[in-house]
Amino acid sequence: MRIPCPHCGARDAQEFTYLGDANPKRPDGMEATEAAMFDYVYQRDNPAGRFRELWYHGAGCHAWLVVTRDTKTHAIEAAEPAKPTKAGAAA
Amino acid sequence: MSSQPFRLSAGGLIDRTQAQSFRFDGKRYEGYAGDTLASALLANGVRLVGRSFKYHRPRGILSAGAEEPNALVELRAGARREPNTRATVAELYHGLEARSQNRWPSLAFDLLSVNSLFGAGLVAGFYYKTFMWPAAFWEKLYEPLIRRAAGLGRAAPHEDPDHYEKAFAFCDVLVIGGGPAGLAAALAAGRSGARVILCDEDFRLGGALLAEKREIDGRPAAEWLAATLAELASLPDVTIMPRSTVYGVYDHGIYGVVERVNDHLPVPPVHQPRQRAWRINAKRAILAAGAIERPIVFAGNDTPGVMLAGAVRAYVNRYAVLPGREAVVFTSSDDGWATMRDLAAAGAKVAAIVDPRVEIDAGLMALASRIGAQVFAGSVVSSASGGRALDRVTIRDASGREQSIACDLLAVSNGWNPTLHLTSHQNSRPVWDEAIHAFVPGQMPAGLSVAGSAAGRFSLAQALADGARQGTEAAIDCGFAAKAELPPRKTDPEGIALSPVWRVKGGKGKAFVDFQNDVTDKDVELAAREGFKPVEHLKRYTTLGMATDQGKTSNIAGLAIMAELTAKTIPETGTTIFRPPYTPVAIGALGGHHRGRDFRPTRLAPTHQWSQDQGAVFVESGAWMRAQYYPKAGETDWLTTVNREVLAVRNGVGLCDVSTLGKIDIQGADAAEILERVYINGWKALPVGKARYGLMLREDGFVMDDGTTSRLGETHFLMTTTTANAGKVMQHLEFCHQVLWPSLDIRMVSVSEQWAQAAIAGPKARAVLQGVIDPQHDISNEAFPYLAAREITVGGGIPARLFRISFSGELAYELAVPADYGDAMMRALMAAGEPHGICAYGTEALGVMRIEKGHVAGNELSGQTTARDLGLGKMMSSKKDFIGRVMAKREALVEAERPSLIGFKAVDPSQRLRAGAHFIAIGKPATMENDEGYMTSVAYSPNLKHWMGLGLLKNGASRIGERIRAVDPVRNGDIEVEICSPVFVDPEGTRLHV
Amino acid sequence: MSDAATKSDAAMKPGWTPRSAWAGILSEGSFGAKGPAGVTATAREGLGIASLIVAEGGDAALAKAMKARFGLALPSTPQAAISAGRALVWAGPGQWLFIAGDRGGFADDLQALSGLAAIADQSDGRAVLTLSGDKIRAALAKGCMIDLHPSAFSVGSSALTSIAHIGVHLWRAEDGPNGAVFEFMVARSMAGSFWSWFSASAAEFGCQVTIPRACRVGRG
Amino acid sequence: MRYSVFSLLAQTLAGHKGWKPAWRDAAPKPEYDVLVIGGGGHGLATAYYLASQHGISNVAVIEKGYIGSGNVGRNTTIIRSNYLLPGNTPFYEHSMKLWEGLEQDINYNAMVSQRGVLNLYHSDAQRDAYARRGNAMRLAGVDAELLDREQVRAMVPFFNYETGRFPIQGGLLQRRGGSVRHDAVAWGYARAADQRGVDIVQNCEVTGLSIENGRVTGVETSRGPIKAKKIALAVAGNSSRLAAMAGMRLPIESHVLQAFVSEGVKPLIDTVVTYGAGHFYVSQSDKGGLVFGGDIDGYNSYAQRGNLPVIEDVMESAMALWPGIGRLRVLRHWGGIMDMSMDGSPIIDHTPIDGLYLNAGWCYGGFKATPASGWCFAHLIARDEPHPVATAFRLDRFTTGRVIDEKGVGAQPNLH
Repeated sequence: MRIPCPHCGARDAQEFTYLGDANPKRPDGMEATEAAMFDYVYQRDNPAGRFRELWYHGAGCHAWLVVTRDTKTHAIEAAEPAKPTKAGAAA
Repeated sequence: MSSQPFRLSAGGLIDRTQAQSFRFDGKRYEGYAGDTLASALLANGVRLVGRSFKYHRPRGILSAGAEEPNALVELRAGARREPNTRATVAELYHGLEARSQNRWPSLAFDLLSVNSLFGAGLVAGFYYKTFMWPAAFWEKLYEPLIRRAAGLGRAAPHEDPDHYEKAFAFCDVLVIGGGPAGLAAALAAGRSGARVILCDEDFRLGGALLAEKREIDGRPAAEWLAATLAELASLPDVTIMPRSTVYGVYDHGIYGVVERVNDHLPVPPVHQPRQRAWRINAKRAILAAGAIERPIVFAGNDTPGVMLAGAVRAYVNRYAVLPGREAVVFTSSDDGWATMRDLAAAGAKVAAIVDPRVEIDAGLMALASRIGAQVFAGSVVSSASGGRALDRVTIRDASGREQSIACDLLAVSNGWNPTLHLTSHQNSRPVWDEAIHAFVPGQMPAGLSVAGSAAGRFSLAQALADGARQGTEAAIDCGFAAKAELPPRKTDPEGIALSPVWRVKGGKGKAFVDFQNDVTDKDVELAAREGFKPVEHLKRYTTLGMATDQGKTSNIAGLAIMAELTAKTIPETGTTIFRPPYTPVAIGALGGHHRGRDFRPTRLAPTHQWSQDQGAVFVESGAWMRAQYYPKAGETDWLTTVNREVLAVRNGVGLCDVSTLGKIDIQGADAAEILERVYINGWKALPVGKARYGLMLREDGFVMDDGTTSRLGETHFLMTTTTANAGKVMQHLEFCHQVLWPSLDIRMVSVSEQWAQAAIAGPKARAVLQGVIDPQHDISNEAFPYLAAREITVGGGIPARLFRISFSGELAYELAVPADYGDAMMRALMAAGEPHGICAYGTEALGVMRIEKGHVAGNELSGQTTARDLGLGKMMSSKKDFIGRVMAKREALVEAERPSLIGFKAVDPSQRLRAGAHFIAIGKPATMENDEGYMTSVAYSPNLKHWMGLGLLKNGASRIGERIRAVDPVRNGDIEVEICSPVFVDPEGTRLHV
Repeated sequence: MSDAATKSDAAMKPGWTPRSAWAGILSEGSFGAKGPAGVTATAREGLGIASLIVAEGGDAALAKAMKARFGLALPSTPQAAISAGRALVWAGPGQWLFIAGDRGGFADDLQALSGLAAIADQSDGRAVLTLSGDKIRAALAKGCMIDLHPSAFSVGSSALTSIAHIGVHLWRAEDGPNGAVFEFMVARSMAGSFWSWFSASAAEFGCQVTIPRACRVGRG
Repeated sequence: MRYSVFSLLAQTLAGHKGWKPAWRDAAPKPEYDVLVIGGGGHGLATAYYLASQHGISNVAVIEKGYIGSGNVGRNTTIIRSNYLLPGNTPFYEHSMKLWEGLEQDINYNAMVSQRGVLNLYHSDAQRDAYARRGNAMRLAGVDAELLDREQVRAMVPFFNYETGRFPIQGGLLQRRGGSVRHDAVAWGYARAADQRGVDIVQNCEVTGLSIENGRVTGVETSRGPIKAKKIALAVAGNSSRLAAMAGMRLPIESHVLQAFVSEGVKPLIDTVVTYGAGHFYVSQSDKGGLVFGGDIDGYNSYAQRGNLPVIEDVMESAMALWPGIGRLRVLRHWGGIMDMSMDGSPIIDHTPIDGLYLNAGWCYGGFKATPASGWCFAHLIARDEPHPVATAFRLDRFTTGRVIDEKGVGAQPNLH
């Protein structure tokens, strides 16, 4: 696979490390319940089709990316930085 | 020496000035440059080339290409032996050595051909129905017999002496196949300025044009070929790769290609690889791989001398070899008649042409008449016979009357299958095209299109037009302004009409569908009878199409017969999917450079040379090589050395490289905040200039890593990680920063490589260190107490970092200097320590001392332990959220029963402990139910003069003083141990603070 | 930055001889196929290297300072800005490597930038080679997953990638007498393994290795 | 017809005309006592044991394609019970015992071949971990031997012992481990179940689950609705998709695992070997092909195919371990879809929906587990309580923390 890194351009997937589903949001803070944390840590939709997932460009720019990919065809629709960059910040 | 009796006196694309002698089964022959092994064997009249897989039937040469199922040989000898090499694609070279395989004692007389006699019992799947009694006989008797009989060639007995490479390439347009369609495509795309790579598996470009006598624009096709190749060579961004097979299509335009760089030479030239495995990244690709001719299933169709009609033309026209002198042609298509023509032109006698069709084109009839071939229209060949060499065929007409004709060659044509294998590598099934009686590509992988015969457009004119059009389109897709190519060229007429016949029933003898796996039409019938009707069941039950050729010549007939048996059409019956690779690929090529010591990179500390100079024995520690211990002259075993090193540290001073620990520089306004969130303990109150031990969990509540982190400034920390987890922790921190909490101001970078770091440990450590650091720095206990961390200088101004931390439990420091000075630092410390008896120590001694102190390390940080398990539960802050906090509170993780860390010593101090032993109560049987935990780490303590261990034991902390058994059945160990404090030496920690 | 505190050569104690990342790995001369070298490799020793990381929105200020002090434009894409004696190479979003041809005055340079970025000296932690020659692209293709064709990787382009399981930071400098010139930077600990791969890959073309004497100076 | 050397001889004389279909190609009936979804090894074994052990034969196995089209026909055919944790070891050992008597039980030669499974170690820490595991096996009554380098060399002399990047120090051997002809397992169970009255329905895809008042009542299929008192999901690879039809989310991701076979060669290696310093395991089939594999590709996928990075990783490991196989050629590679669970261990449990049972999360362990999985799943379905050797495979273990994490890598499926 080639992953279109928004920073580096299209790169071989070999440069990346995979984490998984990008949708679950960590229940932060002291009030987080065990049930909510269980859901975050363990439960997955695991869809066959369009999927938002986290990849880490470890051998490249060290950015975490949210990649939208079809799990049946592997076709990639989009790849965006997980950390939003502020518009107009670049020199 | 043989005189090549079947070599034509003129013609062909061989170089008659370069004779090449070779050996087959020990006998010497001669061929020419430009031959394949198959063509050279045929030139010498060798037809029996191998024995089949199951019945050990004599087999010859069926094809002239990659689809060959029969003519498999062992090429080369010794460590370079290559089993199952297709003689039809093995390029001849001077000194080539080949042997037939799967026969004993010899090819002509193979004892296992008795299998043929028992053949009636050895039908598809017979083994599922027998060999079940008695049960123990399978491994001992039946299976070894089957295994010895099966298999084909013999693998090389030694390490492959050649080397391999991987390589990466990028292009706009990849053209797969260098026949007319592919060349036209490459030329069209290349002229537009696109970056083009053209791969062809053959050593000579031209594809079908090499095998055929064709004309383009009224001139011999060879002229067009030469002009096209010349123009392609002149285009700077066109790369031609002969001897290169595109074996697989992978996601997003990645194509796997194996280039046989030097397989045409006896031995690769020095510095050159045998083969190179390419990953080609192409924006667009055009498959122009041509087509593969189909045989017909009839009795004795595997007899040496029965060949594909197109292959016969290739041998005659390209190699100037006559595959037989008296030929019969059996064809269901007009195309087969061209073989009659070319054979006759080359001087062979064509005794008969047999065509199941009743209506034959008048022109073809006239041609046959001119040649003198007897035409059997509406007839079939019902059997071929001759055993080791064809001697006659039986022809049956529509009324069933049979007649026998002597011949030594039977050329068979049943139409062609597009070579569409690559199109199904992404699981797309080919679809049936009734007009051409063949499967054509189904849904295409993104970016791939198919041209010419591979798309089922079989004529030369179509191939040229298709290639030019698709080459143009592909270039346009890549953003090049390509002009439409010139209109297709005129070609001479050719016949492609076809009415295939899949099998001829009722002949005498076995009729083969899959030659290599010895699958007959009867096997297909049996599969149908037993319900293995879906094509995948047919394949798996009969092994049809599972041989090294992946059924290139056989699948279609198998399907057709199954369709007939189940009264379905071929498309209703379906087809299996071709898997990568298209043709088998050497494992060595795909491994490339990465074998032996180059399997994975080796990381060396900046102090490595110094350790080497000290005589260190090194040990693999993840990617690193670390000094394990430093033997001195006269020390005969490692334990003696390690004991000396430990005692030296505890009683004096020692020096150890710790450069391999991960070091992460963390800066930013929220630097302390991120530590709060990833470590279980608190960080905000840590003063500048101090270090603290930290423990981090995974989100599921189990321990991830530990280390010491120092505050270098208000917003500046230096985190250390274990050697093993440095990369993982960095990735985790980036995840926390970028994904979980992107608004935090944290700036992190690994500085692991920048710093060489040494531990100086022992009561005399300060004295030694004093001699190395610049004098203005006060490191007295008062000025630089335990856990102090400071930036200092050494060697007259070299920046350094000094930490008063200790893994050994002694007065100890870790000194870090820029890596260029790592070597100098070690030498300076050794020099300064010499008066104090300083001793270099390695990871073994380090391990002994950390066990003496009850510190956890890799064996305890197994990913299966919690902070509580390790006795570190109290570190967990209740005042803040941190990764793993919630899940660590789950009921099973806080049970009192959970095994927790504790110390052990043998009741009999002379006994040795073993890591991995399990704990069983004294008097109870050693069973899983009674398992109370296990020993994680052990070492011999030269201070205590006995072995000691750390382990995880149920209710461990509350059982000090009890005795228990440490059982170790895999090493026949079963000893009594006493449960004790995990801190064996200096439990009060007074040595740390001196 | 105190990390890169300097001291004059005169103050250095004898015996503190630096050992470069390539010591014991490279040896000067040629290897591989005979004849004119298709590939050249030149050790780059004694470089000053530091990673710079800006806070969110901090690139404008850093860009301004870089321009003013060094005449270097801060790249916001995978590019290397190169001037005489210095380079600024993109190293990820908001991150750069600042490189000086020698370490003289490097600490002052970093001092001038402090406050604008998180700075970490990496001078000793990287091993750098300058690679060139007619066949350099063919040699690099044996492991480099980046398209180095002139139309895809022009002068000033940079990339972070991995080669032979080793992390690599590379960029293309101005063309030299043998055509394209690539700078390759790897982690110091893996310099030996990188060289094992590169030397095997370059051997068929013949390779000339140069270790400039001028580079063999200590920190100063 | 009973299979034996005698029936084979008789049929040989009769030109093999008298063989009957191995199983009936059944059409679905309107209602069953138990409906097993998934005609793979586990589903077919479940149906067989429901009939043979529990007397429940009004059972159908429904399969969307042809039986055995999933992982039972796509794996590397290894069987072993060399597990570490008490939640796993007895279960896999139960499976091993069932393998040992399988062929006589189902009258089908699946070529169960106990040629040994050897896991290599390359460091002291790895040796300690294998000692821990081997001892756990021995305590559970499983055979295990810890070998040193010379003992390993005597078994497989042609590996690279000393001069590799990670020299071989020794290995953990389970002699009773080995390999089985994978397709035959599906066919043998299908035939045996069929003979006990189970309907095997192919080309029947489930499109929906009917749930009324918290109880499952039947399924919608491409061949019409089928009612059932109990429904058992045995669709590893696609468990999440089927569970979603019941409104459930699972602690599972679907990943692709590739497998490889080389061209056939004369006998080379007589045991199953797992490299300890890379991702590679290898054995040789009776046909002569080396069957081997490595790590999963690592990303969620329902496409039964993989990509080059893992392929090359496997070949690098192969060459590092066994430098003599360089000139052997890979003949075919393919992919299967694994249910990768969050702790690397399977699930055999009821679901919160009455009458709906789940058999899932097999990671790479599914093939070797086939007999015990069927046995224990049948037990659960028939008696509504877990079988004693499968009590740990509960869905609630993730909430309680009783995870069964053999590798110690936590809730990250692609690392298991």
